[in-house]
Amino acid sequence: MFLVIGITLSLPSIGLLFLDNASQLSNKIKYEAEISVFLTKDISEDQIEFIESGLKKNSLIKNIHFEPKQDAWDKLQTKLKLSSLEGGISENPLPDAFFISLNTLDSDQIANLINDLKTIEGIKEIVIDGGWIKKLRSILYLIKVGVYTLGSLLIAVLIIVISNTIRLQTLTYQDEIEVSRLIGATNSFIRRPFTYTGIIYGFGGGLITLGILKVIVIIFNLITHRIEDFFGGLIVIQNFNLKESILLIFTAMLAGWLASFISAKQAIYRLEKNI
Amino acid sequence: MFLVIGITLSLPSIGLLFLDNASQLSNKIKYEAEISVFLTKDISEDQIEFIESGLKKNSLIKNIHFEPKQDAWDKLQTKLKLSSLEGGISENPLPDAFFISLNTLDSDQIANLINDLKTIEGIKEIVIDGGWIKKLRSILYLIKVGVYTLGSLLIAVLIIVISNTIRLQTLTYQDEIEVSRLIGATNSFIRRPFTYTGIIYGFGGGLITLGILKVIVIIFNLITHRIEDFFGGLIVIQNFNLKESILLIFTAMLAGWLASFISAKQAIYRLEKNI
Amino acid sequence: MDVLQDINLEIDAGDLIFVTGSSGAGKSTLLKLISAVERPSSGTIVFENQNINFLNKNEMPYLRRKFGMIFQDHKLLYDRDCFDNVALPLQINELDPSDISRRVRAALNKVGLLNKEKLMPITLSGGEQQRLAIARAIVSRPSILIADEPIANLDKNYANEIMNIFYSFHQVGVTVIISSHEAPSTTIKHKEFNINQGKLNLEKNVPLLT
Amino acid sequence: MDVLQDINLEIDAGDLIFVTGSSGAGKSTLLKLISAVERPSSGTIVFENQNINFLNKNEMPYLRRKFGMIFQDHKLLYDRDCFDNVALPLQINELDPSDISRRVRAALNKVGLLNKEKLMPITLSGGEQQRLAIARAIVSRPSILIADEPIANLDKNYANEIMNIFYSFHQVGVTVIISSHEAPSTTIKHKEFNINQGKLNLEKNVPLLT
Ligand SMILES: Nc1ncnc2c1ncn2[C@@H]1O[C@H](COP(=O)(O)OP(=O)(O)OP(=O)(O)O)[C@@H](O)[C@H]1O
Ligand SMILES: Nc1ncnc2c1ncn2[C@@H]1O[C@H](COP(=O)(O)OP(=O)(O)OP(=O)(O)O)[C@@H](O)[C@H]1O
Ligand SMILES: [Mg+2]
Ligand SMILES: [Mg+2]
Repeated sequence: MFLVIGITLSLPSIGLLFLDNASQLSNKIKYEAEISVFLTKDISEDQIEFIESGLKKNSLIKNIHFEPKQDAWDKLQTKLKLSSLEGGISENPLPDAFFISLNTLDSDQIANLINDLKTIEGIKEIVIDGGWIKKLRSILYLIKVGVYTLGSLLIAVLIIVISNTIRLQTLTYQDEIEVSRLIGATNSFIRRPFTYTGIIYGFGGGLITLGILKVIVIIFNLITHRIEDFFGGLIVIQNFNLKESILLIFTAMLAGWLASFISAKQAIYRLEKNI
Repeated sequence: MFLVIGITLSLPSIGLLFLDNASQLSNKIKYEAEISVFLTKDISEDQIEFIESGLKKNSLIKNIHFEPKQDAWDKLQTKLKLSSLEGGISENPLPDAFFISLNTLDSDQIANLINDLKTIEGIKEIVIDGGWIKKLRSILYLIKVGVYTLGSLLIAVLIIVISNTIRLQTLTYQDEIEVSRLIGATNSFIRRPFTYTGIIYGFGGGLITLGILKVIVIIFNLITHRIEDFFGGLIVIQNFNLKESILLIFTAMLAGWLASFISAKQAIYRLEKNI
Repeated sequence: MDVLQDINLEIDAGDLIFVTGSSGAGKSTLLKLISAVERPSSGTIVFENQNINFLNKNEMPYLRRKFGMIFQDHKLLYDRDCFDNVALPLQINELDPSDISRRVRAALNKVGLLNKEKLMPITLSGGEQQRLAIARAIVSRPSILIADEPIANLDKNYANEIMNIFYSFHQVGVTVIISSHEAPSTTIKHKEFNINQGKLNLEKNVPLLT
Repeated sequence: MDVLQDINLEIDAGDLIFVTGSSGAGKSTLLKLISAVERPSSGTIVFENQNINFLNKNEMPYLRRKFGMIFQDHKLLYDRDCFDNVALPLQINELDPSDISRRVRAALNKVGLLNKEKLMPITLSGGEQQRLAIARAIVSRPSILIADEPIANLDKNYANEIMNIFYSFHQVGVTVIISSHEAPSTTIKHKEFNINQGKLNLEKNVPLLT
């Protein structure tokens, strides 16, 4: 029984855990949202400094990275394995650029910012990496929908499973309930052993849930560790902390108490109908 | 009861569905694994044709796409928004290239192929797109592990839930089982109503599972449709086909039969101990 | 069709009452009505100047504790041993464990089952189960003892012993109501009601002889 | 401690047997041993030249179908109505539904419960339940009828009627084994075994008078 509750409870918990981690991840990534500002080719050092100081004053802008055209060219050559190509180009075709991280993801604010920047002399072209952000948010949205669907289905299963179990118990103790009522037991006296059992089920189930989560997080992180290179350590799942763990167990106990209370009440009511 | 079985059964089914779709997706992508063959800058048309015919004979090579340096240059300019940059470069720095899709993902075979290709005159550089494949496979591996973990946990829940329910039933019918045995019922006679119930549970639960899957696939595809631009219609979940649906219901009925058979046997055994 | 019709009876505190009638006459039904286990489809039952029909659910348990009921089908709990079966009414009254075990043993002793306190009721013989049900009814020293065919499963010797237990409770002021098939054979002052075709007749109102 | 010791009895086909003894003597235990409901801790029970102890599980149901058992605690099914309770042994024998309903009604009629066939057993009086159990035992026309205190809950009239049913079965060749507290009062040829302190004594071997 503990195992059923444990397993059932662990599934939405895993979902929550992943969601929690994913939204942390998304927060991390969101603020790395960038726009790229390409400057005109013939821009002077002074002009660049002027633009940079202007950008630094803007509250929407979090971080500025200036990339001289030579650096960009070197990078491109490495990227395309062009460095060793015979007959390389002597002249650098690339412009200087600012890569700017923003404090906001609000598309109106970003559009305004871009319009402002466009008026500045020396700025040739502005590219927003909006697609990438949108894509990521979409994926997270998908995950969120999935987890919530899964979570609510599983919580439904959990409630049904616990109350089914207590119903089984009240059926087994039907005679006991009937006899106790006949010789003058109050309803709360009759309910007491069932609610105790429900709370204990909740507690045991909660403990098992924590155990399952622990194992799954360990396994998951072992796997991601093996392929860490590709994700740069981004996907490391953090388990619930102590406070959250206690909250989980407490919730499970509450659910157990509730389910048993309702089932016991129903069992008593069933008998009351035939007085 | 049907609902519990339905929900419980639908969860690993959703997992399977996604896995099925994901591995189809991965198959699609796997075989688009490419190597890029860059040619020397001063290569002649004849040499290109010679290399192409050589490549076409190789059984490991699935598809060859020749990209003249001009096309590559145009693309790069578009990509980097360089087209309109003042003072563009007159000379194209890029080489001609073959983009080759392979029939294999075996790293030894690919390494051999590359060594062979390197000996051909006119081939300057070979780049394998291995990282991207590896990354994708890793992600799929992760998903797979997740789904299998989830699936096995849920199947455990399913079995426990069904046999719990039947146990509840045998408890409710304990007197009936005892009396039937005492007046000469064979064990199979006693088991019959329980196994029927188990099979019906399985059938009803299976139907509900199909319903849940239908709704979830519709919702999922509605969501992905909204953000389709970013995935190019890649993530469209296909529901089980008729054959798979029938198999699912059949499996559920089998599980129901098995769980009820075992529970009924246990109930009879429990009574047999006190003859 | 109503099982009992036109029933009218008054029981004074301390009475010894016998309810007789053939099988299916309605003895058990009458006893269940008196003890508020069943509600009448019409008519009223008045206990200590209170109409039981109007009693609310929360007061019912406290009313029931005044009754010691012996049911025709015993209603024992087959998942508890004899001791725990008899202890149940005392546990419901939330007595001290030491008090409980003392009084349970006294009750078991009275019905001759002290040596079986650790057995499960299912292993008891039919008559022993009946005696166990009697022990459970008397353990809480109720002011009204209601017994539905308490000696049906017992042989002469035990029947006499058990009846004497009931008489001794009656002697100390307990109201005792007993149903049986046959007219009672006792010299103690008692009333006998006979149920026949749903009608109640006061058969005898036997005064104390001595 | 063994409930029964040194028991040795032989029952011929067609016998009418009474088992008497006080409450807790071991009557029910003996009847359960005879009908293979319980296994003896030592000793053997031979039925039609077969040692029941060595019977395997698959053969047991077919042995049991030869017995019509009336248990002291009735063992009725409280979630089926009277008709279905009596029909159960016939369903187990997989008879035709039309045959079943004819024979069930005949059996219910014999015990005076035909007008209650659609009632649930819980609404029956104690004596009616006992009669229902008797109907279930006789409906499959067993070759051996075993009744554990079948008339304990019945008044004189019904008791006589029921005993006459048993005697009529005995008349047509059925072996009848009945337990009771008191010695039987019948003029029909019968054997009476008395159990006392675990020992079995052949009290009477009454020959047919006439
Ligand atoms: N809920 C009910 N529905 C229908 N009939 C009922 C119900 N309860 C009791 N009866 C009927 O009422 C009649 C009286 O039942 P009761 O148990 O009072 O008889 P009794 O006098 O105790 O008989 P016995 O000596 O056999 O125990 C019976 O015929 C029974 O079938
Ligand atoms: N499984 C068991 N474990 C221990 N004692 C048992 C078991 N089964 C029966 N007994 C004891 O065996 C004795 C005989 O029981 P049995 O039911 O045969 O008596 P009986 O003659 O039918 O009495 P009654 O007339 O009261 O029904 C009783 O004292 C009972 O407690
Ligand atoms: Mg009665
Ligand atoms: Mg007995």
